[in-house]
Amino acid sequence: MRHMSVISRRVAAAAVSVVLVGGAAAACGPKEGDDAKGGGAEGAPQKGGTLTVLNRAPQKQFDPARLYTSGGGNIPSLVYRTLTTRHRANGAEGTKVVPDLAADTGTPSDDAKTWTYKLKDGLKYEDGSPITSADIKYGVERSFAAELSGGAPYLRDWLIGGDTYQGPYKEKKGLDSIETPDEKTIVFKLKKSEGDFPYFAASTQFAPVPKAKDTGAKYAEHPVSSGPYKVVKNAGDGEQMTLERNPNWSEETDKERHAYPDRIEVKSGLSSAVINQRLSTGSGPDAAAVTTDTNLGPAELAQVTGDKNLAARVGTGHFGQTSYLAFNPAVKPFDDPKVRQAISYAINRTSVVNAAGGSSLAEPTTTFLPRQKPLGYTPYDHFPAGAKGDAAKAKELLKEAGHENGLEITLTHSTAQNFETSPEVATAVQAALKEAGITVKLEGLEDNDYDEKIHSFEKQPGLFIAHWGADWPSGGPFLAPVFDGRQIVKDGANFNTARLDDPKVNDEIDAINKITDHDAAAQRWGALDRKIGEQALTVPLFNPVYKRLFGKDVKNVVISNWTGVLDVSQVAVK
Amino acid sequence: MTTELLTTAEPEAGTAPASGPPQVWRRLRARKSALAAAAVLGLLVLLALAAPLLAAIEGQDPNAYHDTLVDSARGGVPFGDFGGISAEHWLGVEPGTGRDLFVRLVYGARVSLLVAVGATAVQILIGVGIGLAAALGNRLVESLLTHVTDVMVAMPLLVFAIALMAVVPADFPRPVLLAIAIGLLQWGGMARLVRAQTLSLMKLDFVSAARLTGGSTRRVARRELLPSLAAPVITYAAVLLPTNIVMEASMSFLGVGVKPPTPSWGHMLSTATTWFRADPMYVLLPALMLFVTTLAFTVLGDGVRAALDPREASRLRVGRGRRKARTSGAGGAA
Amino acid sequence: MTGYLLRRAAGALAVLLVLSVVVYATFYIAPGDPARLACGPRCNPGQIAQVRAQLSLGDPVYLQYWHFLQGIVAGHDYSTGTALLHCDAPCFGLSYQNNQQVTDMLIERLPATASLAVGAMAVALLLGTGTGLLSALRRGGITERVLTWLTLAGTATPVFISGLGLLMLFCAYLAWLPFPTYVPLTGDPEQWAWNMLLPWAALGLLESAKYARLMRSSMLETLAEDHIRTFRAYGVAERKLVTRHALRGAVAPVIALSAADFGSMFGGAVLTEMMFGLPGIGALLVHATTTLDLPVVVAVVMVTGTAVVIANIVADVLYAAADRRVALR
Amino acid sequence: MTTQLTSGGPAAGRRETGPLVAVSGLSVAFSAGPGEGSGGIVRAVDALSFELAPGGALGIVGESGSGKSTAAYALLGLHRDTGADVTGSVTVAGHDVQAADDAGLRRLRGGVAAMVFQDPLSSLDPYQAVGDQIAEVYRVHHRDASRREARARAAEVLDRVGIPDAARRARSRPHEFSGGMRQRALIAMALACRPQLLVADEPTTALDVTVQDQILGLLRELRAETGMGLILVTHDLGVAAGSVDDLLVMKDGRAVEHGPVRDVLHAPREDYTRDLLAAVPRVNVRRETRTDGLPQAGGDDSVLLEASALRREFGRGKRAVTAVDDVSLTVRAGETVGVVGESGSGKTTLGRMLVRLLEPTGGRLSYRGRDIGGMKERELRAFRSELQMVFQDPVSSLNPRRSIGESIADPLRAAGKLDDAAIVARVRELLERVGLDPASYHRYPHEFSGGQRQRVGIARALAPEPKLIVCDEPVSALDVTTQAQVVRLLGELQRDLGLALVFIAHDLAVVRQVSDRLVVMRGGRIVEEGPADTVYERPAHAYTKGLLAAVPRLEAAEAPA
Repeated sequence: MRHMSVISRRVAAAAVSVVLVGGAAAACGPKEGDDAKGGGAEGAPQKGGTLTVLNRAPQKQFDPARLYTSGGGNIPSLVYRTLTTRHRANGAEGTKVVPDLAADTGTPSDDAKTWTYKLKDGLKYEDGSPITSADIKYGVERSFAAELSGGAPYLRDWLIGGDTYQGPYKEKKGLDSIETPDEKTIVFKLKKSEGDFPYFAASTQFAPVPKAKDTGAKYAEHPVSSGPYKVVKNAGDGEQMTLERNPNWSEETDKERHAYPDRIEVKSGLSSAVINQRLSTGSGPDAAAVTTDTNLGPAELAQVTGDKNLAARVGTGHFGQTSYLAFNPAVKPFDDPKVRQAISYAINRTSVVNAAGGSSLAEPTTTFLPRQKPLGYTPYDHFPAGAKGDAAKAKELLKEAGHENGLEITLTHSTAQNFETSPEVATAVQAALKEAGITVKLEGLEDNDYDEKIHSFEKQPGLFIAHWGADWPSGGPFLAPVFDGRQIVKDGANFNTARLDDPKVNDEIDAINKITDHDAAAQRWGALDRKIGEQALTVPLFNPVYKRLFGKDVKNVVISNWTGVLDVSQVAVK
Repeated sequence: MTTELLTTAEPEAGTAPASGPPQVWRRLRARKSALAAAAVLGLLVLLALAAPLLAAIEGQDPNAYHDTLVDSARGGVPFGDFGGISAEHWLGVEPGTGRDLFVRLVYGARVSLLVAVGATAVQILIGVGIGLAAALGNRLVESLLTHVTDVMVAMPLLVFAIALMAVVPADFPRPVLLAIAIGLLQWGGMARLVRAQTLSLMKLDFVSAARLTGGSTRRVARRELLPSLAAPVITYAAVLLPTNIVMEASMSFLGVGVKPPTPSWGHMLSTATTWFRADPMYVLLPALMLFVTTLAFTVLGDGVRAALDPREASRLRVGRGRRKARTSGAGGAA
Repeated sequence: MTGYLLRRAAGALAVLLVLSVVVYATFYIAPGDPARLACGPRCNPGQIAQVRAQLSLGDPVYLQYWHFLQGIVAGHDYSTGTALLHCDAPCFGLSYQNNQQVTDMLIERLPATASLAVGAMAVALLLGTGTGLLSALRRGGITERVLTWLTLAGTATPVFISGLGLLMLFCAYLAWLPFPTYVPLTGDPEQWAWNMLLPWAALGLLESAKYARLMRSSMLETLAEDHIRTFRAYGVAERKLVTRHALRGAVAPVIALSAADFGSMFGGAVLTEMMFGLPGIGALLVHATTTLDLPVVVAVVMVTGTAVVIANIVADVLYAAADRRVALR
Repeated sequence: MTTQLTSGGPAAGRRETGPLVAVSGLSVAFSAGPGEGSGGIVRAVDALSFELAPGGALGIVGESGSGKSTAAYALLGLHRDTGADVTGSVTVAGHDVQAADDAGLRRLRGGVAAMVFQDPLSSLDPYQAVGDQIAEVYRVHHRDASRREARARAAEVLDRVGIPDAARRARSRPHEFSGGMRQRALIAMALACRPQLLVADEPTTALDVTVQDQILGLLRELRAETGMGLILVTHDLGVAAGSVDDLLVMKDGRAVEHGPVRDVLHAPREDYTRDLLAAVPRVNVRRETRTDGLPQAGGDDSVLLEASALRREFGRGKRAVTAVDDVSLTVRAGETVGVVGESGSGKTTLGRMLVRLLEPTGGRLSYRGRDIGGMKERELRAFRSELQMVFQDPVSSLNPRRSIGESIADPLRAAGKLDDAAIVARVRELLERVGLDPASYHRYPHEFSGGQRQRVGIARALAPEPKLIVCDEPVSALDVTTQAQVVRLLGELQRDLGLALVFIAHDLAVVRQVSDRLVVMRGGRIVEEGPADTVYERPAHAYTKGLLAAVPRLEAAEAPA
């Protein structure tokens, strides 16, 4: 049912846009051993040929400042190199951050409040001119301009002076908290400790932009490439893009990208049914085609699993994302923890998963953090509902809460036919709660309306379906915006929908942010998640599984748990 | 003038053929195909009305999930042959959710028929009103209304529908809203037809005679024009009805259709598209219902038109063609 | 004639003006904040305010509308950050989403929509008139029945079903046709036609039944006319009666209706464009509507409106030409 | 009853060769449409037999529904494939029409026997040049003829039928021709393949009397010149009288009487024929003198309606057409003003202006002293009931979807003075008054004959108790016998109710029967005006003289050409 994605999938929360815009995502298997494996046609990958990318959503934004990506995106990452980047490897290995333009992933100092990077030698743009640290600073600065909005909020939140800076067009002198002592060195000064800075430095905002070539809002038409490909055509509002080899890119300075094909054709604006049909038929150029934004739908999956040849051409990926029921305790009866717990017990995750496409496309979860070690996944099930929900326990709790005669509540959802929050999921919840004597009235809102309401402090409904995804494979960006009491926004988009403002939680978040050892931090995030889970502020429902079909000539399929999808920089067609 | 005219006028247009010569009814009855079509439509309406009863007989709830009936690992495709047909589920179950298809189909008939008939009624109401007003009014009124028609035709349905859904309170029944939205935008053809027909009717003497009675224009329109407009309007409505059902489906597909879990054929179709191969029953059932309904409306529309127009019977007969009663003067004199 | 056309053109302008007002009004009724959508998913209030100011969304609505009109008549200057960008008249402004000139976007996308509309109308007319002709003459037998059922089924099937069905049949199984990719007519006419074949068929089928029915009644009407009897009485063969004498009169109202329909097809083929991935203005409208990209929505509606109005004028002229006798009587 | 007679033209005399047309025992039956009736069979022609010698001319006359046209169509086998059941035998120039195959029939049509139809405008293809249409027919029968030859033949026959500048006019389309020229063109088409028989179905019915005279003259000429046979189907005895040798009178599908024109007209053997002849209005017979004391020259106070310098234009700018120009007319209470003129004379437009169905674009129109010419519709309502109209077409003047009772009741309901029961009673009274069964209140127009429908129309006009009724060609669509009855009814009503009538007609004879005063119109203007008998007997204007001279007379048969 995902064909309507064009209108339905939208920037409901960070993660969706990640999928949409960058085609990138992070992932992590349920168990470390269960990771996605590389695949594709036989034989060693070779250079040459044309790769076709068939996508639904056009690459509407291509300016590095405007892209909201996780780890630099998929197609953007072919053109923009960043300070760091994600490791292009299968499974959990692919959740590691590695140096890209920089020689290392950054040197922290001052309690991880200052991050210093040294650039590699011999870095060049597509026109042969050298890449300097000033260009990276300029690239970061221009993302503050109103004309080029769209990126992740962390630059504004973290950099000293970031919250008031208006970009280089209005404030020519630049941002003082970014220093470039020489052409190879760049230093970022942050307001507070951020151990995750290297992960964030993989975003396209950290791609170099030569000031002389900056055309502002028009830059996306002819961006200056630092990566293995350059843009030769960007037409139809990002629907048709043609990328060709950038002769000035040197493999020596770039250990991550392979860039096997000579040419990459991106064709978007297709419906998902057509994309999957074309990939499975694989006639003509479609034999060497992949998609970066389209899953196999349930119907297609049912068909593919019965066909050995096709089944071999399916890549499985995991991305750190959770769909959940969100409570707003400011609205009765959700102020009563017993009611929230009752609903947690009553939920039938089997029907919810079936409504989301079945067990091959969604995995039921009881934790808010997705099932990925790097994010800090720590199993817990505070309100065991089993596979089918525990209606008896739920009724009991309701009785205790004074609702022995049943309860009538409203569940708000988007009418968009998207995977995460679709009406089908809502009706599955409705059907399950009915068993527990809870009458659910569905309030389906047009997607813009839904989006605005659930993120508005004033209008936020009492119970709604939401989802949250990882901006990078770490617990920080997953938990902090949703549960940090200082991130409650009363006059803008509020993501702390449970309005949790617990000093202990806030302090723990600050403490973990100081840790620069990722594994150590992950453990603490997991423990925090478990702790918050006791309050039943959300009912985690499921994590997505990506099933991606690729053309029969496609080789060297690499799917990392960072993005969950085939990495175009690794794919070969010869 | 239109609103008042419409509210009072519409029932007459609808009942006109029935109150007309009994020959109309007799001619209609003599057309087996029309009768069959009427029977099919009657059956559909009956199914829709009796949906709760039928659900009770089958023992299924339209919104109950059946997790055990679908293969979760294979995208939720129903277990068993032909989409999981069984004694409990006469037409199988919906993939993914396992909801009973038979019950959803009969409940869906309610929404689809309501939307189609409602939208067509709105189209007739507005189309006849605007068409009549454009034909009867002066140049200014005519050009104004023609332009209004153009504006409405050019207004994109999606934009309009989204705006309308947002403005109208959420409690407002969605099928009614859909009918209004479709009806409000797609009446251009009807208005054109009515205007053209009215202009040619106005040339007929019985309209002049009616004017001489001293009655108001409104009265003339109601008593003389509307009954005569019934035939073309009914014929055109028969074309509009199935189009409106398809329109409902398209709006569901675009995410502005009925609200879940309410079933409608259009919504079922819009979610069924990809199941062509994995579960053909799921696509075929609503598609078949849609086709049968379209066919029935078309055949019935043809029948009614033929019955209202006695010329149809003698159409191709030489020498009995349209004999104009112009100056066939009995001018002989001895 | 000239006077008539001038009068209609003036009326058309009025229609477009009203249409744009309606769209502006609808837009401000609809939920959602375009500045928030243009800014991005995690913008803070300050940023949204900046974007709102940059897009002039803070201005009173009437002022925004006035600037829109100014842009169409006289062009407009926009800041891209580094420089001022002049957008020549008729300027529909810049897309909120990515600052592209809306006029350019339209020009880029019109050919696909026009190709679809023209071809689909041709299919609908051929199929419709053919079917109607056969059923009027009652000569059809098998062919006529098959065609009648086909057109009816076409009308009863939403394009997202028939389109996918056609794709699966002709592109996947039989592999007779490529999966449609839009190739500009100017680039490679042959490829253009091959690629457009299925979209034409899907949309044409949807519309054909209407013409079949109109053609049938129109043909019956014409065949009952006196001049047909004249030629029959002079030994002209039946086939010739139809082709030489009845067809022209019978087809006239069908053509006139098709002209009027053509206009709405121009803006109304959203689903077909989406199904076949055609880069047309219908698909653009859907994107723009959901992202509250007002300048794009208004521009698309203006183009659609123009097409509808022009088509209606053409229809009226055709009708007058066809009905010459009536006017004279 | 069957008649077995061989008619031969006196000029041609008997010939050894067989008859040109031999019809024996011809029956044509139509099955009525589904649900039309239980039996569903209509016998349009019933056991008809007649013969026509080569070069002879036979007139088939009868009222509408007598089967005369159906019989004529059978001569060309035009009922084939229409679902009609044709029995009996039809032989034309030795060809058995019933037995012929499709190709044979096509050769016969146009080649051996050609047909001329009633309405010349609709009988020609509106989209093709007249010459091309004739050429096409020619090439159907002369397959080896080139396009050029066919065109030349078309020009030749067009020239023969009197189309000036034929070669050039052949390229014109039908609507660029006048009515008479179109009928000439149709005759030219018939001549194109030199047929032995010409079947003319009401060839002059749609034409003005002067044009009719010319066309009949042309037919006579052509017969004499080519020696072809003629079957003239007409309802108009006067038309037949001067053009044929023999007459066949039909009624209800059967032949009533058959014989030489003179015998049939002057010594009819059958009652029906006698009635028919009696009903024909005569232009040279004075109106029966009125028995009531009509205000022969009433004072000015009796003036009901006064039009002065009335003018009406249609269209705007360059395309404007003046239909009525500078017409002044006075109608006094209780008198009948006849208005005659040919088509396009503006008489109908004038009539509609008098009752204010049309608004005059110039001049003054006053009713009982009040200027109603420029009155708005709303003010006009007060006067509507006093000015009524009876329309020409009994089919279109009654709403087919409403019962006649309701149609008549309409003005009463609109007035809103009477309650429902009173209205029904009044309608029944009116129905009785115009000679209809009061019980037919709930019946629908299609259940009535043309004459009965016209009575309904009159009842409707009478309902609001008007002072003046404009009758626009009230009897021109009716058969002669019915015509006479309706005219008589109007006369009675006028006498009894003291109505003023404006009687508009193209038929001079009918107008004479009813009028006190006569107005002759031409081109939107009045050319002559005066007491009826004066105008008829001593016409002053040349146009009136021509008009009167062109009226076909039954007496013509007494002096055959």
